[in-house]
Amino acid sequence: MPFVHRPTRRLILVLLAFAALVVCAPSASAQDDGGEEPAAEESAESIGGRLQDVDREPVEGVTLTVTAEDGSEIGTATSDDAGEWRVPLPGPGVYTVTIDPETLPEGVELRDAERTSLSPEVRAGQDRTVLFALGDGTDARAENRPSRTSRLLNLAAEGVKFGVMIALAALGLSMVFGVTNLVNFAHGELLAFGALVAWWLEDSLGIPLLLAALVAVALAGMMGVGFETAVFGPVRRRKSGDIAAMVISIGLALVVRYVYLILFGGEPRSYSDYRLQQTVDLGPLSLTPKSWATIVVGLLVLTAFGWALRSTRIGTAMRAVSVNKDLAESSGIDVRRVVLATWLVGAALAGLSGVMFGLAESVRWDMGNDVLLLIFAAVVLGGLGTAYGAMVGGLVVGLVTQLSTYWFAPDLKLMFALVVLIVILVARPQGILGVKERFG
Amino acid sequence: MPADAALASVEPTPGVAKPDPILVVDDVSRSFGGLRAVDVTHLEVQRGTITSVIGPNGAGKTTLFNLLTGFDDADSGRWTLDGTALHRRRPHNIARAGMVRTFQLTKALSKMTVIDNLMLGATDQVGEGMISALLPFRWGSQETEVRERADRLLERFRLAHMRDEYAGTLSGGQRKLLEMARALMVEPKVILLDEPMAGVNPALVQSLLGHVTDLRDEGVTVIFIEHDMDVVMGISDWVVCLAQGAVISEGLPQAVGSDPKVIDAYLGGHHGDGGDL
Amino acid sequence: MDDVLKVLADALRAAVGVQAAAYALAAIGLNVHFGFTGLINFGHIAFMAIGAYTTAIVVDSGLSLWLAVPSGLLAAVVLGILLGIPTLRLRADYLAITTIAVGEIIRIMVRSSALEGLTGGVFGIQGFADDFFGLNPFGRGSYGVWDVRFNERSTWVIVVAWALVALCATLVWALMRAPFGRVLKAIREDEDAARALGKNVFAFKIRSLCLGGAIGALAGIVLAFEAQAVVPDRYLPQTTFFIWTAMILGGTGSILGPIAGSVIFWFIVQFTEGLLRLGVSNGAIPEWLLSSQQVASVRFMLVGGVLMALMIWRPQGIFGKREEVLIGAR
Amino acid sequence: MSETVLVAEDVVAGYLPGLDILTGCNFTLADGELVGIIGPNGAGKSTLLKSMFGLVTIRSGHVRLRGEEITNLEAHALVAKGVGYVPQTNNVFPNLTIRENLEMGIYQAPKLFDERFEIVTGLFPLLGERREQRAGFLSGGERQMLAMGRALMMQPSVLLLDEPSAGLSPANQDEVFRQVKLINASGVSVVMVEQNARRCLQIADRAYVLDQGRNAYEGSGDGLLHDPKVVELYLGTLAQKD
Amino acid sequence: ACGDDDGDDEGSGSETTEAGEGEGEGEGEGEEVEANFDTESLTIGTLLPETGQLAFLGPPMVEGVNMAIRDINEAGGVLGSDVTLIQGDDGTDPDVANTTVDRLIGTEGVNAIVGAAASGITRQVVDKITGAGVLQCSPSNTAADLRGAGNDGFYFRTAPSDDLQGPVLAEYVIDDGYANIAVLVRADEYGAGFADFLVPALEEGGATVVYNEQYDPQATNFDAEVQAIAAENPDAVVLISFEEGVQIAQAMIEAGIGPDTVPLYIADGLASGDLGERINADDPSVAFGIKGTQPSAAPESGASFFPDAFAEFAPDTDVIYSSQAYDCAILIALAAEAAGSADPAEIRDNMEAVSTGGTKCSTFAECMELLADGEDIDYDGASGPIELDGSDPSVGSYDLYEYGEDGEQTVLRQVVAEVE
Ligand SMILES: Nc1ncnc2c1ncn2[C@@H]1O[C@H](COP(=O)(O)OP(=O)(O)OP(=O)(O)O)[C@@H](O)[C@H]1O
Ligand SMILES: Nc1ncnc2c1ncn2[C@@H]1O[C@H](COP(=O)(O)OP(=O)(O)OP(=O)(O)O)[C@@H](O)[C@H]1O
Ligand SMILES: [Mg+2]
Ligand SMILES: [Mg+2]
Repeated sequence: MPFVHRPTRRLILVLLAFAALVVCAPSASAQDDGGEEPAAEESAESIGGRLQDVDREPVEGVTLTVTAEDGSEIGTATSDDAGEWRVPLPGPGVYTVTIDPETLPEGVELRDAERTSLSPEVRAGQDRTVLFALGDGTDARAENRPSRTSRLLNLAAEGVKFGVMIALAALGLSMVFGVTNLVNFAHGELLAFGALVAWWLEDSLGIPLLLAALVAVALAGMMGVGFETAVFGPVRRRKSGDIAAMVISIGLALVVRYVYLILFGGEPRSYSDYRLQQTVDLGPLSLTPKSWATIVVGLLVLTAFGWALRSTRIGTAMRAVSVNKDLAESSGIDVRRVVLATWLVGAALAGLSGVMFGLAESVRWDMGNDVLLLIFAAVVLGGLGTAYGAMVGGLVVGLVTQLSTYWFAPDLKLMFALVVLIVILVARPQGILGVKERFG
Repeated sequence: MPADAALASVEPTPGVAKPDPILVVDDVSRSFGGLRAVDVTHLEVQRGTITSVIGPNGAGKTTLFNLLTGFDDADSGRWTLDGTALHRRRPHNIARAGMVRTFQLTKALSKMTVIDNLMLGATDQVGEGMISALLPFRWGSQETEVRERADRLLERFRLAHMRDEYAGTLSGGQRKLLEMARALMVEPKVILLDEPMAGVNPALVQSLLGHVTDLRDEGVTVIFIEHDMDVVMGISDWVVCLAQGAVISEGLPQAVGSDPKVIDAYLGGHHGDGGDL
Repeated sequence: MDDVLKVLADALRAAVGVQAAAYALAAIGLNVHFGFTGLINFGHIAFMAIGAYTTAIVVDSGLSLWLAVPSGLLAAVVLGILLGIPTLRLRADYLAITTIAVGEIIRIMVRSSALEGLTGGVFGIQGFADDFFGLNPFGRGSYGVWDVRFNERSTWVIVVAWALVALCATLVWALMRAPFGRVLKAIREDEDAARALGKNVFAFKIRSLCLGGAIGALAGIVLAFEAQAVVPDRYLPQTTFFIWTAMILGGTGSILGPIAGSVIFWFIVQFTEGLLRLGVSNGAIPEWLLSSQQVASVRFMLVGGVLMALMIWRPQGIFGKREEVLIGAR
Repeated sequence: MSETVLVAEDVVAGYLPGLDILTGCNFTLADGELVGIIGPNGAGKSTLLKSMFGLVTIRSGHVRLRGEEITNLEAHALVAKGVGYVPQTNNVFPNLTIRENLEMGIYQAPKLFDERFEIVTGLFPLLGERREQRAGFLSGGERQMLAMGRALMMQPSVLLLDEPSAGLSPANQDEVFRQVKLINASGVSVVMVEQNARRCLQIADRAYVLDQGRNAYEGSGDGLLHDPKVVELYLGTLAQKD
Repeated sequence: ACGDDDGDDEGSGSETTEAGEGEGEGEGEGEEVEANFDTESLTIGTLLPETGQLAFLGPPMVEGVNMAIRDINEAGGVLGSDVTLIQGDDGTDPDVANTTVDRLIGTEGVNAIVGAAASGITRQVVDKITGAGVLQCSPSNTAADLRGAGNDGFYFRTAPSDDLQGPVLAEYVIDDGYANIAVLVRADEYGAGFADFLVPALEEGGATVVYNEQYDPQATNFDAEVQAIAAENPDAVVLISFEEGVQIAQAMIEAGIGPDTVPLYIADGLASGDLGERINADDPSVAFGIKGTQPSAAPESGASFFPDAFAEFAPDTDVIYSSQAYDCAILIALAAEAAGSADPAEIRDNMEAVSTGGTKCSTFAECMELLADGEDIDYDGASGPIELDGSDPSVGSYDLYEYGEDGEQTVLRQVVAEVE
């Protein structure tokens, strides 16, 4: 910690002037060097500062006293017309600066009335700056502070958005798992594929994002079909077992992920369309248009697919294949086609989720891997093999992650999602929407 | 088959008391949603007899077994084995108390050999403790004993040729045999068999039945669910008929077989072997 | 040719190194869980973390090494019980995800600023293994055969690690051939059947979880000693997956499988990288195809690819039985 | 009984590599015939049905359907050709409702669903009453009824039944045998594997006895029923009293 | 709490040396046995993140070393022969890093290793490397408590530690007169370590830290954090992050607390000179209002040629920690030359000598000439004056910069902070 702070040029003043200019441009006036105590030239160390009111206007004529550690007074200073003051010091050490609140002009007060003195350490050769925060007696910070409810609501909205994105991917994962019994660790890579391809189409071909997203989602679906035809189909036909297939998916994830790293590089990117939008308020909720769109589109897609899985013939066939392939075959279901369709849809959903993640967060080569655990958590939370379950699970995960930050440190937010997963499973071992099988 | 003399004088009414009951069931009920699957007010099972449980499909027979053996939780009810209360006990405790069941849908331990499947059944194995497992001299002789017993059972159940095969390779009927043999390894006081003969070749059924009566003669109480009336009539000392969860009739085989309530609910118009289609 | 031999030596060194030994240990523990009891534990890293951290904390607080290692194992046992009580009732696939979650919860907790006083937060704990290295009987020098040589420091860790591997493998072998192991296998196949035969399934599962967990903790402790450091972000789920890979490569439910698997795993990791770097540096692989900076990425791709190939070609692993896989797959 | 519908010639098949379960089975089914297959447990009866239906890989030998080679054809393709199959175990989709199970029974001709549904629920009223209930909740016998119902939905021209009566109450067993006979009478060729061998032989035109993966006996239903060797080895004497 | 760690570590560090006393006499022979490395010619290995979480940090550092090797060999190499470079990946993963170290030390016989990037990885390998008597120099370990890590003083770094930069950034904020500060840092060694020095310095200087949280580096979503900051109404925000900071800045802008309304202070992990473009490629001016510190890229004293030369050497590559990596390699080479041997122990003994006291020089060629003349040199490098004191630079030279309305970064001044 011991260090010396030695501005090599007198740039500090230029800087201060610049800062003033930046922050309150209209009041900018050419400052001269007068602000600095001449003593600073001779003595290596000094202590000083600049007093400003809430509007960052200089506060003049305030008295400050500097005392040494033993209590002896080193000197006093009064702030000048730029609000600045400085006291030369006899040497490095810890000094106490005390402001005299009495000398503050009318209507200007210390923001923290208790904090009338500061004791910074000044090292050899340092011109130390300290800050006394001045206010006008009102709690400026509290003024346009959002209410508790509005914060909670907004967090909830962010939670829903996050949850919808997770749920889309989770639905895809759950479908593929349901139909092929594959715990697909490469699902995250399908998600990343959607995001990366959309980014690439937009960035290098200049295709508008909406169109790029559509193409990317379709390609992600095709990639899923590719996974099945090239890898998992043959593996299943060899009856290698679910565990082997799972390990293969871990290997596949590695391969694909590093292909992304080579092709796209390690840096995060963002789409140029819809970047940096202004928020749109809807009642107490203020979200960017893209967030609104994510929520609406996501929920629509989720309900549509949830409904389709429950109520269409192919949906029923998917569920049938998921428990008993032989029997499904015997019923005249072309299991291969059903499996392919499932991959197509599941991967496309992942791709869509990826594009949304890219839009809401950033596009990264390993983005899929980062959210994979949450996706799994959502699938399990909702109950394996239930379409609406993945949706509910996703929403729970999303809401819990975001809302927990209202009460707890944000670096623990993922933990809370996982804790909730365990708590819910303890209470309901079959997941929220899962069904307990009969026994015997 | 001679019916147990003690039962001959018991009145054939549902819930009747037996001279020497080993299992006494009171007010056991279980509902699934609106469906009352089991609703048994009182049932006693005579020690050392073969009691058949019959009843239409979905009558609640399997569910009753599930409840009695702790695999499903009864909504209400009490039951005792030899005076020991067994309700609200975990399945393994009930098994250890001496009441063992087999499953209608067999549970072969696929990736274990047939012999291992059987040896697993033996109770009080010293070598099942984690520490003593490391001390072979403590369980070695018991293991040999268990193996011999298992081999004898395999012989009896005509599975000896499959001894070292994976149980997963057995056919449906062979699994039934395995399931029953394994339960016998526990040396239970009461054995509950859930349709042990379904899907078993008739020639084999006969020898199995011989085995079941032997068991009874050794003092084991056998309760089994069966749909084959030839089997039921052939070996039961007592028959209980369930319908819609409740005992509608019990008595000696002949009496139950001719009970109009049973014929109506269960046997239908084609009672017996008169398959004259 | 010499270069290739050098690469081979490298790969062999990785295959017998501390990482391989530690992964073998961890995989042996995992094999107790999955291979023998059927518990899909994706949070194995949690046991490694808890073992390593406890040991580090105990040593760091000035207590003896001989107290620290047992407390690390004890902590793993406690974790096994705590993890088991709520989760062992779950279906296998649910259990899988819950265990990853527990692993992550542990990691996030030890790295959180709230526990910084105990665990060192994101900084972890360093320099606690001096006592361990103080026991090193190997004099200064390099040990090994051919080009596969280690300095005395590594040799010491490697010897200890492989001795532990041998010990644990023997322990597991002894347990699994006993009736105890038979019950575990029965639970793996169908826990209801075991229950119906009077086995206290829950108690056996907890024991399996604790035993495998303690072996996993040992792996964590070995790695922590080797590095003289515990740092939270070394306990990411990824490591669990690699351990799974090692176990399955070798063959689940076999005694030697996990050991062979981890040796092969590290051999592949190092051999692919070595060959690629060699190819790039001597021009066999042209620059336009692969730049030297991409080697590491391609190495991972190759590892993934080889993994897939092995699993496709031999899904039962090296020591597994093909029949068992086929029976499971029906 | 003129034209042969289904022929299996020297079929060798098995599950594990190197271990043949069927070691050269022969089988023929003529048009409109009802053929029974009986045999000890583990003889390979189910395996024979499965291999003809494309669910077990045939290692050598041939299966022909109306002269057309169908060896190792995928099952759904056979369904399209009018072959139906009811497995011995796992014969319902537990995660689907009863109605959905029946819907899957007629997957390739969804338009006919309503009509067939009426017929099947007429036969097994329980299936109609509990149509929205998950099949996984059903009792063993109830499932068997559902499985039979599924097979009836598709109204195939060749029907392979693997122990359709197992686990059913006597009344329901009667119903099943009656139905099988009726189906057969309506022109469907039926193959039935049964452990209720007597009942099976009583209604079968012809029957095969399978033992250890190959044909042991073959003959008319009645003939086998009264062959003392068959009775001793495969039928048992328990139910012979009548 | 970190201060405590500091103490502990130094304690155990010295214990290590004690424990190693037995080796004391053996050290002479030890060198004979440790024949893995060649003492005649210099081989440098890299242990940098080519894969894994910090993969994006890899290329600048790798290229920095590459360029150093080029410069060294163009100037005739060291000890009369070319320096050999062996690349290795730290994978941002201790197991990968460990096997790489095995390879570098065991087979390749490197005399010195440049790396690892993350402090956490260094902790996992430093004992192994230095224990084997190989020199390690990290370009980017900023964790304060790594000072003097490893055995026998074989560990060095060219990145000044957080205890220097933290206070510099704090004073920048205070100089600008912002009183209520929100601090959001990456919850890892880098961010948390930085915050440990930043936050006390802010408070000591009179500012109030109204929000002080860490975010999970595994998290991908920062909406909640940004909302929480907005709710605190701070005068300024300090964000200590790596690349994900771009996304956080975007989120802040969308939440209405962009740098134009609430000044945003950043540090080296996010500094790249083109932050505006990265936040919004179409309108870099969004960066207006972002200020921050970074180790000087073009120090007044030192290798000011570096930025341009690097841009030419490795176009399209980020610059973050590239100069530190460059300096690591150059320093090692110079120390070897000064020692007249490539024995790591001798290189170690000369690291301080070539970086402090003596005739200043800032390119390898220049320094070599001086060495040839038998002069004592003081290498002032691409990342600053690099006055090594033990393992660390005793001074850190930092640029204080800000982004103007056009979105261009301007360096306002340089501040030199010294370790006492
Ligand atoms: N978990 C459950 N949820 C809903 N209904 C159930 C459940 N378990 C059983 N049932 C219903 O309870 C009734 C009794 O089932 P049970 O299996 O006991 O019949 P059973 O007498 O054994 O019939 P079977 O002779 O066909 O095996 C059936 O109608 C069944 O559908
Ligand atoms: N999935 C399988 N994997 C391996 N072996 C099997 C499998 N299914 C059956 N077998 C083996 O094939 C043999 C014949 O089985 P199959 O099911 O065809 O007999 P089955 O004649 O139908 O007997 P049952 O009357 O008991 O149903 C069995 O002995 C068993 O060893
Ligand atoms: Mg039943
Ligand atoms: Mg069969």
